[in-house]
Amino acid sequence: MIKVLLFAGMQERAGTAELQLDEVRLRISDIKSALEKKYDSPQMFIGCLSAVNEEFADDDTEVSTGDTVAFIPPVSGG
Amino acid sequence: MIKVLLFAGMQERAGTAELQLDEVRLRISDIKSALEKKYDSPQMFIGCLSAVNEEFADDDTEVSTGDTVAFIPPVSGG
Amino acid sequence: MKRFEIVTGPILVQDIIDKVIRAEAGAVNTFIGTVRELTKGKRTVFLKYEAYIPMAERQLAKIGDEISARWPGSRTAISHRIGSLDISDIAVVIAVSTPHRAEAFDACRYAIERIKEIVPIWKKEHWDNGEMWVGDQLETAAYSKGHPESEEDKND
Amino acid sequence: MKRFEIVTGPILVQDIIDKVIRAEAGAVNTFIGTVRELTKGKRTVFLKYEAYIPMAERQLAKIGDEISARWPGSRTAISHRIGSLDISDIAVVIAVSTPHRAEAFDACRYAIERIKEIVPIWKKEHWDNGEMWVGDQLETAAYSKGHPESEEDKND
Repeated sequence: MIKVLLFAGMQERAGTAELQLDEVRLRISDIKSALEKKYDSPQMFIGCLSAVNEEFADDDTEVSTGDTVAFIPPVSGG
Repeated sequence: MIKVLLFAGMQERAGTAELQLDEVRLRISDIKSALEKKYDSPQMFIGCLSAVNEEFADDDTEVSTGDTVAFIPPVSGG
Repeated sequence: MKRFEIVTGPILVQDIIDKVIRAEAGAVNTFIGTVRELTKGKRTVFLKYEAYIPMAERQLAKIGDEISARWPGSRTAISHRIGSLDISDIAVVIAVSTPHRAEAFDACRYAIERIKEIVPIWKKEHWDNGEMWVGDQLETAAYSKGHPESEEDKND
Repeated sequence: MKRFEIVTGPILVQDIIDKVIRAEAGAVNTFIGTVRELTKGKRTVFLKYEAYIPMAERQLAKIGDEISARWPGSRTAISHRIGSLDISDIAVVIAVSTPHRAEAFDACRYAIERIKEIVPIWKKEHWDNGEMWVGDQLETAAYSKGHPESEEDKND
């Protein structure tokens, strides 16, 4: 199982902060495609970064059971 | 009477923080010459600024009875 | 004493400064980000900050490491508050101590710019007539009930 | 509330910040000058600051006016301590609030540079083996019991 975290506007639009994916191994790009379909929102990851286990990662990064993927919309701290 | 204030190393070398000059009217440059003679220290005003009544002034500035002249050695606040 | 923290309550500036003052340092620069009432004439009622807390603290510490590498002899502490903040409340405090003053300014400036780039914290502005996640205007012209403004105006 | 002050006791940073925080400001930059123990390997035991107090306060206020003119919408407060200071004691605190962050850094930096130019305050360093008025090395090779160093090293 792979955990997916959503934040800020993305979280509000999805209506959830956390998703569980049953797959054992996935690339970040696969997760994005799946969520774009699930939420019928083809642009939902524009401007958005990805992190795996609290470190930034790119679309080709593979994740597997036990990993936590977070999608990071444009940050606005400070 | 004109009041003259000395600070920092200049004050220590002169052995006083304040002098009273009996003259009614003087230029800053006159005061400098008088003090250089008094303390036998021809270089005592090198790098030193002057102020009259708490505002910077130049050597040509005339002061008169009631004025306060301050000699400001290189500052080192902060 | 945690030098890089996401907190949920008020930040005391002195506490952050105390984390970086040392005998070797002659200068401390502090940046304090507060909630501004007006941005281009639009009145903020309150703000809400959200963070991906463990990663945000890790990224703040990473900024500290970057600063130590770039400005040897410096020490950095950063606290960022999340939750609801009112006008003039402190959202972030950065303190950097260095032996000499020029680096303190440069390093602290670097820290705030990096926070705005790599730390997963999000700000939602609440106005009388709407609300918006700052930086999120891309997809949300319809979502935002208020007026989107340029990125530059909002995010500082 | 006096925004430009020469004081003889400890300075509380928060007090200075409180003088400049306002609803219109989103950023406060603070510079804190502390007594550094080592300057080029030379160990300071304590420092003594002296000021021409009324003129110094007037000059600090002038720096505040210059900042207001250059960075509209800013507010500045400066307190400088005089008397004997120990290692890590705070000698000066500058706080500048501005609507946006870039000007807060620039204005605060400007303030500390101007203090070092136009404010009649003098620092005397005391070492184990001597003492010297900083900036006074011109006439005092004989007077100084310690090693004069370059102006740049000492005065920051």
